[in-house]
Amino acid sequence: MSTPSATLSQTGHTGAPTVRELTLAQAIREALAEELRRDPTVYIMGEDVAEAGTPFKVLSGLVEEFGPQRIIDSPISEAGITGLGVGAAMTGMRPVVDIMFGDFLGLIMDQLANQAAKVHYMSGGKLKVPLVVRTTLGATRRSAAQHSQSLHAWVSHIPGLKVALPSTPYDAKGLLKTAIRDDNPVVFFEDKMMYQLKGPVPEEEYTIPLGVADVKRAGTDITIVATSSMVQVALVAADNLERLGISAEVVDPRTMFPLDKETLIASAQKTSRAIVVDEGYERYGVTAELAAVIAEGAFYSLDAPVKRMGAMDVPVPFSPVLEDQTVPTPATVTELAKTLCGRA
Amino acid sequence: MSTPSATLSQTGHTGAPTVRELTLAQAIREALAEELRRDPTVYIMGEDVAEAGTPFKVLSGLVEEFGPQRIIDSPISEAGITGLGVGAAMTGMRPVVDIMFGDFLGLIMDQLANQAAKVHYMSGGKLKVPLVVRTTLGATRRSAAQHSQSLHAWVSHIPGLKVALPSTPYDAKGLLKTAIRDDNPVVFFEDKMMYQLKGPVPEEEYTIPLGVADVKRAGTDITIVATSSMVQVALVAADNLERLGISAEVVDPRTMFPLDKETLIASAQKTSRAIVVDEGYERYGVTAELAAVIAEGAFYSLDAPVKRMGAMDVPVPFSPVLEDQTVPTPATVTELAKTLCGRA
Amino acid sequence: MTQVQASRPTRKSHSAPAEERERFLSMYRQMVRIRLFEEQVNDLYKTARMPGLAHLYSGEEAVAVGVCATLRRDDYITSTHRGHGHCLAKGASIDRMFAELLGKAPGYCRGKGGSMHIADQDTGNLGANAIVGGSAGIATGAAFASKMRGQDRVAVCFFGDGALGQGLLYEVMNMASLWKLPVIYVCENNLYNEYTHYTETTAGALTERAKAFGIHTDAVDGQDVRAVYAAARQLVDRARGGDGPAFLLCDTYRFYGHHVGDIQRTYYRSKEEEEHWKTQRDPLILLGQWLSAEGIAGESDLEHLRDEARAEVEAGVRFALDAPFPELSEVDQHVYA
Amino acid sequence: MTQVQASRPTRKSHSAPAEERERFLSMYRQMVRIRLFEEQVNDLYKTARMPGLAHLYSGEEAVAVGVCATLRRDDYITSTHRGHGHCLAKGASIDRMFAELLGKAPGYCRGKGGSMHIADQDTGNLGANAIVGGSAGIATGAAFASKMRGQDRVAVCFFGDGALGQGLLYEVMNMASLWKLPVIYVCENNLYNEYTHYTETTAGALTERAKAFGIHTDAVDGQDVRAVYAAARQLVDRARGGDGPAFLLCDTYRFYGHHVGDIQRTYYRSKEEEEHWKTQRDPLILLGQWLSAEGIAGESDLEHLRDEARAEVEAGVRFALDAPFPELSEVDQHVYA
Ligand SMILES: Cc1ncc(C[n+]2csc(CCOP(=O)(O)OP(=O)(O)O)c2C)c(N)n1
Ligand SMILES: Cc1ncc(C[n+]2csc(CCOP(=O)(O)OP(=O)(O)O)c2C)c(N)n1
Ligand SMILES: [Mg+2]
Ligand SMILES: [Mg+2]
Repeated sequence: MSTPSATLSQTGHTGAPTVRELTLAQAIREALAEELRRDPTVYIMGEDVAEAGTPFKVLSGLVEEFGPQRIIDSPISEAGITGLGVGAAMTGMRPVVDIMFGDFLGLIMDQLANQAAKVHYMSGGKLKVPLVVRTTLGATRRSAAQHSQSLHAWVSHIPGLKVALPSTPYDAKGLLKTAIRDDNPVVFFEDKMMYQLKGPVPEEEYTIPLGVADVKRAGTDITIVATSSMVQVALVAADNLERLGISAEVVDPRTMFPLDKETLIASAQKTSRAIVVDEGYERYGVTAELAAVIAEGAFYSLDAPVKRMGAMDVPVPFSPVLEDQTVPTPATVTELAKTLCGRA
Repeated sequence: MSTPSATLSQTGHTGAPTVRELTLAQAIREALAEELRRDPTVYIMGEDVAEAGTPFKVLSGLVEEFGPQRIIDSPISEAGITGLGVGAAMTGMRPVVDIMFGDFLGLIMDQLANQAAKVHYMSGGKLKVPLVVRTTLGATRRSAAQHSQSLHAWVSHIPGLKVALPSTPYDAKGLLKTAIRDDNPVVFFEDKMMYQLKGPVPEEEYTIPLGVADVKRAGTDITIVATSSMVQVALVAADNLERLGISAEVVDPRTMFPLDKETLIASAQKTSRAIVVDEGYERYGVTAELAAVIAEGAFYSLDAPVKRMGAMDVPVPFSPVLEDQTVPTPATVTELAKTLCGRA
Repeated sequence: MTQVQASRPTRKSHSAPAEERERFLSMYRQMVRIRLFEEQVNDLYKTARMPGLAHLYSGEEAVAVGVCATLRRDDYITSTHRGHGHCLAKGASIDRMFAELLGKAPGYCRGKGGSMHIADQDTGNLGANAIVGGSAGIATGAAFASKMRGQDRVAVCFFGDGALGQGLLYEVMNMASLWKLPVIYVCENNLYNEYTHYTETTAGALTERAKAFGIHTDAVDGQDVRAVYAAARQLVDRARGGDGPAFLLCDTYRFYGHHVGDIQRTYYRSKEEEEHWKTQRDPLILLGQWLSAEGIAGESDLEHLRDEARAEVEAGVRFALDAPFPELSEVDQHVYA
Repeated sequence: MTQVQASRPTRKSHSAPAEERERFLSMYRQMVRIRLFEEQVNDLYKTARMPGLAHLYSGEEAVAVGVCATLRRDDYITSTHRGHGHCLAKGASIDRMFAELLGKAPGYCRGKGGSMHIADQDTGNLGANAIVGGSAGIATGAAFASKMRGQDRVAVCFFGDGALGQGLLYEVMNMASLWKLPVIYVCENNLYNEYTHYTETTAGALTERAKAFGIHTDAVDGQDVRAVYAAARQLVDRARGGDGPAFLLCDTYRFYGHHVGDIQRTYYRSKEEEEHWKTQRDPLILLGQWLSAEGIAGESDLEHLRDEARAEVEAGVRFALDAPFPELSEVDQHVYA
């Protein structure tokens, strides 16, 4: 895995970095704390973000350092706080709006897609909206149909928005810092099942540019493009495949937009086979875009059709025996890869 | 074009049908009037739907026949009227909710995706939501960024919803009647630039099943899959191509879900080349799904990559010189088809 | 036990003593069933026998029970993430509720809904909703359908103080008022939006939010089931008679955390506050005291009712624990009707 | 000309006569500029020289002008689909506005926004919005930013009676009240939501919608620019001084159709009603009468102002008609900053 050193060098840092193990939640909190310290125009608004530190405790401790003027508990008004964020961003602030569950995007799509995304363009470039909306995705938490969705396809569709889906603590921190400094609205998706996932994060400051895919594991026989939590699933599948003598390359686009098409296509051209894995509903989801991009770009190199694995096209069921069937797993990804490599 | 006779026979009708020329607006009005007459649980609610008959005058005359109890002017509360529609549908009605511009979907996505789409599943099949949401799509009306979008990708993504995009008066009438009788929530998109488009519509009653694609024009060299208004664009492009000796098959899926994958794939297998044309934003839009489905299903028959043409990935600009560049046209579709056939 | 502290005087319901006797005994029974059901849910959670979380209604029983006692079986309710009380009060059975909470096949939703989405068409429960305020449209739409079809069914929309933050509520209250729809908006003010006190999130006086739309409003002590019943009776009768919507504010309190996992609560509410509500404002204790004082039921009668409920809960949870999970193949059934 | 009919008494502004003189003359000038601009827009539409449609503000000028006269250049406004009046009143220039309406390169938004999205950062106009009620969040957010940064800028959110149907408005009014934000919600009640009378869509009394959140409210005759100015002056001063948000209801009327193409209007409003407002309630006539009566300006002074405005409009439209369209390559510029 090339992650830490490769991207650290992008911020011009040299010398051996001090690397700790942090959870994804800690990495996000650190990114927020650093940006809050660095830039007085950054603030956080959301439901139960202050003393409670969100239901996932991701923000614990921030209100103690930055005070209730900058870590702001709001009413349960998702559209309203997003709207306030847009207006504040247009007038000099860098708001970070906390939308507790990605399922609630349905409440803010007008403010995101018709307002935040379009202000810069509609004003002929005069106004800008440096807004970050942090939200969650991911199923298997036994939270049923309205608290388990991965709706990043909706926002990825909209010109004017950028969309990030980190898969490791390292990426989460670096991408979030960049998102906050970006002059455009960025929707940042965190997998709620990954908050406790640990990974190396350097002490030294770094950022990760939006739009640069990361090859999480190099391989030669098949490319597995995976997003967010599915990267971890793909890495386990790649281990399984290795034992079977199949060398899988795992590519993480890290941002849905900007999308690093080149890296995706180049990997598929190299391996001649590709699977795309994502936790959003499969139909009309991001696997469609990623598969279409690869199928077109690597057309003359592909030995097999590009295969997609999204979440099953059903509302997420509560019952564990049902829910567990709806998302890709190391086993199902391994199986599909084997079939695609003619080894099933 | 096989449309009228082929689908008429689906309702078991025999003998020569009486066919008139109706505009798309008239066909829709007729569908609504017939269903309002047939079933007392059908009603229409929306902004300025009664005396005004909507800004597009699509509903003119309905309130005169059915009265203000069934053709109901509402406050400007898109989320609210959709919510009322969901509740009324759950308790025995068949509401048709009018959302004036498709751009306003952002206001109702929670009610559509978290409520309407999920009630049947979450209740273990006990409750159902026979709701139709009629709305519009389509640019080039000089209406700028918030009144010109084609956001059908959002709803097509959500399990539990069905999505129809008629491209002719005939299809509009037949699909809308089916949608109203369907026991599931259906989002029905009308291209506002097509309301005056004329086409044959039989006097006799007919319906068109959801999920059956229609080959609008048969051809052998290249498949053009097109939706809604883009079907007309594709048909003109096919005429152009014919003059160049290229025989294009134009396939209209008619519904995004259920999606008639078989017909799309079969056509691409036959012609070995495919283009997908749609008026939604290209990235993460429906062209991605359609292209991915074809690229996978027809993989071993394709001589060239599947190409996509959606709307340009920009907020729709007001200035005509800019706006006209953002949507596929007969000229750009023709050009792309020529290139794909090695004739550019 | 100390004297009943009624914060607002109870309205007299003018019903015959025998009828009233039976009514309030039956409400006691319902409240006890909810209380014991919830304690069992908490236990299932703590012993890791329940998937996911649940939001307990303990402490708020008088609201659901007082309101639902005024409803017919074919009247509608919509409910919230904190929905067990509403569901039971409207007539659901304990065993199938437990089954749903455990994701089992005989659950009300075949295990697909779980705690946050329990719905029971047969008793008029259109479903719990995990989107705060999300069912305001559904309840209003059910009332709209009732009126349009010339039925006299009433719809009750239960929601918390937090739902006052959701714009949808105002959109539909406006239409309910315009069209005189038979819907009652029941706001359960338990003082908290999750972990934030409602006064930090809610400007102005709560009932004004409905009055602004010309909606008839009332406010009651939500711990006094007789007060809730009397107020709801009036509003439901009004609505059924064609006089339009109403808004009922009920002051109440949840005895447990926001959900079963919310154990450390002192950073947002004090132990003293909790103690006060549990010892002085428990709706079961308050009704029990009244029943005794009026000579309707003595402590042993109440104990008997509690025993019955305990047995029902025990049988119910056993039924649910023993019940099968749904077939794996059910996962993609019921996506479409 | 008939006597001024002030439906509500004008508040005295207690300013020095000379200052007051100049103030109201300048308001007359602004109102005339808007009126003539709009007439020209209608003409551009009728002669098919303008792409798309436009929603004319004629008849409502006193609201934008009276309110904006109380604002500093660095105060913010947000505007609506009917936004030309707000934009001009806040200080935009006529020529660049015409250019925008024609989709030309020197337009305020380089032709990308058009009539419904005019924004001018330099004069604090955060943009017209084609989503009814869609800018309520933006205005409130601008006020939030002003307060957070310790500035004393005020934000004004203009919207129509129809926007009272949008839930977002209630969500943000709640926050504005909670946090005492310097935002003024100006409701332009021109009686119609498009083609539907507001009484058919709006339950209860309009100002109650804001009072419910503890927001200070006021209501004025929106045809009387002096009344609007006086009321707005007070609310803006309050907000700037830290006393929080306010809601100002202005009764007004649009002289033209909902948009330039709305010619057949008798099915939703009578010719008599239109006549009444045009002859008896024209804000220009009303202010003109007052200026004459007070001896501030005679008919010939006013005619002079009108001539100046006419010349400005003529020059502006000529500028815009002659201006180039944006380069084709601009189509994908400004998607991202
Ligand atoms: C739209 C929405 N926003 C946020 C949440 C997360 N959430 C679940 S319950 C809750 C608090 C609800 O408070 P209240 O309405 O007072 O109900 P209570 O839990 O007190 O019964 C929140 C914020 C949600 N489920 N839906
Ligand atoms: C959310 C939304 N719904 C519907 C429309 C269509 N529409 C445009 S203007 C209008 C009427 C607005 O009425 P009002 O707010 O009173 O403003 P007015 O036009 O009277 O100035 C409607 C329904 C819209 N633009 N946005
Ligand atoms: Mg609460
Ligand atoms: Mg109006």
